[in-house]
Amino acid sequence: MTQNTHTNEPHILPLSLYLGIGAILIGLTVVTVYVSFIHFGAFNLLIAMLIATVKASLVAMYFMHLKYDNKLYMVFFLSALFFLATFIVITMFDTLRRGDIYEIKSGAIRDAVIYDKLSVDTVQGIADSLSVSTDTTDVVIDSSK
Amino acid sequence: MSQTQDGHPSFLQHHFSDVEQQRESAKLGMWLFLVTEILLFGGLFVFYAIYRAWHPEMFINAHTVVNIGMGTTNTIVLITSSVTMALAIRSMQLGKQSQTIWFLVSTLLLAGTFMVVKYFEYAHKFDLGQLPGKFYTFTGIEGTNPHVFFSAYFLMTGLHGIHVLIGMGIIVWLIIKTRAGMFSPQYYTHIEMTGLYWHLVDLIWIFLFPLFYLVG
Amino acid sequence: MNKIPDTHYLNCKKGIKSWLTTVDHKRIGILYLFSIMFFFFVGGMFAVLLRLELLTPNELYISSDTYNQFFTLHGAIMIFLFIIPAIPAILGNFVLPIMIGAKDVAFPRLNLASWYIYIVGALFAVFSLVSGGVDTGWTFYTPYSTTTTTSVISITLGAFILGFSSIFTGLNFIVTVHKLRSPGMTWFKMPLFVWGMYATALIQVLATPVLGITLALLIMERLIGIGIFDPAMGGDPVLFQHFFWFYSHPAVYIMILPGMAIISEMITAHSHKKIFGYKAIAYSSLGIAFASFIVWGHHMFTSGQSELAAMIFSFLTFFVAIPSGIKVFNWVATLYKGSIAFTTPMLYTLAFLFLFSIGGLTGIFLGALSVDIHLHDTYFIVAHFHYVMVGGTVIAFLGGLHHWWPKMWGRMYNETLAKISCGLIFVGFNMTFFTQFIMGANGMPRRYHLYDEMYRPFHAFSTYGSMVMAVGFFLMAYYLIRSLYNGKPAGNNPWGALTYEWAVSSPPPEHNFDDIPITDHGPYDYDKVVAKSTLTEN
Amino acid sequence: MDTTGTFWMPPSHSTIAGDVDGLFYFILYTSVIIFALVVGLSAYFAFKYRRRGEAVKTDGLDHNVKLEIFWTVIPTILVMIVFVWGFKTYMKINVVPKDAYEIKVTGQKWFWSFDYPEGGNSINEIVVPVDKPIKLLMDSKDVIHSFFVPDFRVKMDVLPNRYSITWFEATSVGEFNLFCTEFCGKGHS
Repeated sequence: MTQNTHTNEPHILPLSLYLGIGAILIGLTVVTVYVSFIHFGAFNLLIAMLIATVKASLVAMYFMHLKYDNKLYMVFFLSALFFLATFIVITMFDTLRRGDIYEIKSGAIRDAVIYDKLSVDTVQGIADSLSVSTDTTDVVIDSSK
Repeated sequence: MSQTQDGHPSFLQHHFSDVEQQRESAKLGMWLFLVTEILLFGGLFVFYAIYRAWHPEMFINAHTVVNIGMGTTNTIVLITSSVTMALAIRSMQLGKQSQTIWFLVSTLLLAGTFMVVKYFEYAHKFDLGQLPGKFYTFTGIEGTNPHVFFSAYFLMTGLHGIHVLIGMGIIVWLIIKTRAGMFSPQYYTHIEMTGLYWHLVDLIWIFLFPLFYLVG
Repeated sequence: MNKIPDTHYLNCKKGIKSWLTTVDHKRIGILYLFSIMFFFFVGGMFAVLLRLELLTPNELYISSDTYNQFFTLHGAIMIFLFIIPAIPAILGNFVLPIMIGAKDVAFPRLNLASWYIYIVGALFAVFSLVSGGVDTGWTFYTPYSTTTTTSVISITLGAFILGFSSIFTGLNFIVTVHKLRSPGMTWFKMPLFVWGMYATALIQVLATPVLGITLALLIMERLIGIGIFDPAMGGDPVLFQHFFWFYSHPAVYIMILPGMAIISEMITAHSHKKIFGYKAIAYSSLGIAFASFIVWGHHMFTSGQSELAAMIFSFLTFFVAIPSGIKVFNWVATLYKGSIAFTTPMLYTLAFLFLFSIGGLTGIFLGALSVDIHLHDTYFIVAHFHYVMVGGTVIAFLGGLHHWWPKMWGRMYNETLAKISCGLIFVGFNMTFFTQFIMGANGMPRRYHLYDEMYRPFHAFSTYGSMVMAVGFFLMAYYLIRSLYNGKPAGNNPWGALTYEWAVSSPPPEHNFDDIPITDHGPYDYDKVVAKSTLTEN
Repeated sequence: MDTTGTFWMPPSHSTIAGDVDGLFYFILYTSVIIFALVVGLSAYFAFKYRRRGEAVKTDGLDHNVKLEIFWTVIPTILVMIVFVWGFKTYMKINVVPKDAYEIKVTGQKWFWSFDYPEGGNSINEIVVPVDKPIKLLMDSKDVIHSFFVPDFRVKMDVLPNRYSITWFEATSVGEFNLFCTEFCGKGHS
């Protein structure tokens, strides 16, 4: 059985590769810091994330040997990222789209610094445009048991 | 290499049929553990993403108070420690035990540096009242709910910091065991697993850094 | 005459210490069996107390506060301490390694550690019980859970810790299935139980960490008011529901997939028939596991989430129905031209088909947006998930327990009592929960202590049903414990089944196999191989 | 329109109740057919192919592509019908007609209060005109509550620090139950 260990000798990468990857990572760090001082608007986030992703891929591929190892590890690694992405995207389908039908539905959260209720006046204001009288009242909904 | 009577190496557990199977199992197990780590941090990334999407101005305003210099220093320190960790494994693969110890000690020192810098950053924020949640007393940030930014900041860097500390503990243990001659080019699973863990901690920092320090 | 072998895993080492330090997957399964059944009993007691209180519309013997704590503890204990770990940790631990021809799971010490973690988590839950209880419901919805004065932190911490136990079990199984299959056992020669456990393990590993971080955030919200969930701090309570259900919906499949896995196993073993649609069942397990991650929002149709999100979730939800349906049809087709023995496990299998069909089909009502608006948070939901969780998972678990009981202990239980008990549970269960569909559709909201007079007959009938069920469970406890002392020896293969666990002795030897078996045929070749039941040899 | 209620559903007294009930019964009848098929066949097979002797070999039948496609495609079509039907009614429940009469609803532990546009208010009892769409602008003072009137098939969570909206149009005069369906503590029931 012991001879098995010799047939599957692990892949030993050259020293220069590790040092090279390390240098690239530090270089990219400097680049991303430098770029953050230039204003591209919303693109700043995109660029920063792009650079971070490249750096992360280098770490995963070479330091963590994903490039050389069993592809199964890659599958699990990517599926984690996939489910994370699903989590963020679908949740945002909710959190960013709550005002689709009525603006007011998503209103309060965005403006509240510390919990402060909208005053009844605001509500009255919304209702002002309506002119139905309760005189025609005839349906009663009761919350007592 | 010490062997038991039936020719199996001493580190081979009874339920594995050979060393290769044992090594592969450990590695797969470690990767699955890393997957759980990613999703654990992932929840916090979701927190960050949702609130950033809700309050973009506040996040941009808030990031101006974090210290880019310290953040950059820490990023470079952590990347370097990842390199030394990878080299420690390589040295063990080549059977150079003393070199392995040397690289592990460097990794430990770099991790220590990271934590010291982190300490100064935290201390500064504590002084200014830039604290999470209801302890937030700072007044210099415009926008909605700035305390949420610091909640995310402290939770994410804090959880990351705890991982660094745990990693340091494991590296100390590795140094002791390597000195005692526990590992060989045939058997260095513990060092390899620690390496994977350490790189993941680095990998998470690679995302935390721009999110908090660069693009607020 | 069957004989119990002289040495086996139960008696190869003696003393409490040998049990508490064991790394044998079978012994760990037994440790789990006793600890989990204990909490099943505790959770069940709460259920009976709740049903008793609901006998009348007015207060019978407990106050509203106590009632709220009881249903919270019933839910939390049953979910986190019983039904999530039950099948993987007890039966999975016991039979999965033997089924694939391995001597143990990949990480035996981690396996033991996960049992200790379970115990620690359970202690936290017990602590919250004695330190004033919890009244949030098992879902811990904010902002109620961030404002209530009860011990929410200790029970969430308990659930957090239990999560790790679940993760480690799942991680262990994935590695075991990937790396420790016996030579020749390809993926499509694995028993379907293993497929089901594998799919479950994937969910455990991928979803449970999110529960961990959710509960950590909830604890932080309570301690330092971080402002993510609590509206008083500018947070969004609906976001908590997203976080919570991102784990807890897949968790529903952590519960039901192992149940389905057991059914696939039992239906072939007791009808001596090759399974119909092996690949369809195997793939549908993976399909369900995958789909379980993208449908969490169907718990939130009335929560005020965006209409777009509601539409997406409703659409995706129906795609979970398809693979579940396929499995049921395959099981029915398996019976065709079989040789069906009416053993206790087979009775449970048939009960499962009956109850799970109802549970699954009522899910369609709840996936439909407009109907869900009416049915959400009423007793219809309560009935639906009890039909899936109890009618599906628990019935399958009990069936599995009877199926592998002779393998665990080497002894048979009393078949007559077992069948009576199965009948009582089946009848009692339907009495308890079918009535709840009707009163739910009629508008009875869940979690009510005092209710409208018009629902009284339904509640009363439901309570009587729960008593019948309780009698069934006590009868089962009686004959199972009794069988440990004087059950007749079962022999290696009481059912004449073909998977590996029936080839080893009952109880199995310490290391399962002297020589790792080589696999050259599928697990269900009842058309080629005849295995005689060792029960009839007597 | 059924105003007395059926075995399954409470009486219906709003414009959307008919739609909801229609879908409910469509699913119910389809389910009953599928359920009868599954359970009936299992029982029939279990009886017909009961074990008649020890150790007999059984038929090796293990798949039938046509049959499997059939029982995948038919349910898929059925659930898609249910999805579209449910979604259409859901949009009807969510889109308030323009001329709706608006009432401000506040939930708190443990009562409802209603503010009418004219300035009046009431506690635990909402009084509205018949045959007129009523828009509810809802908010909570403490935890999540849920506004549920079974006879109108209307339900919507009421959240703190945020408004949620729903509407209904009553079709007959009477008194109806209003429930809170989101667990909110001691006085929930």
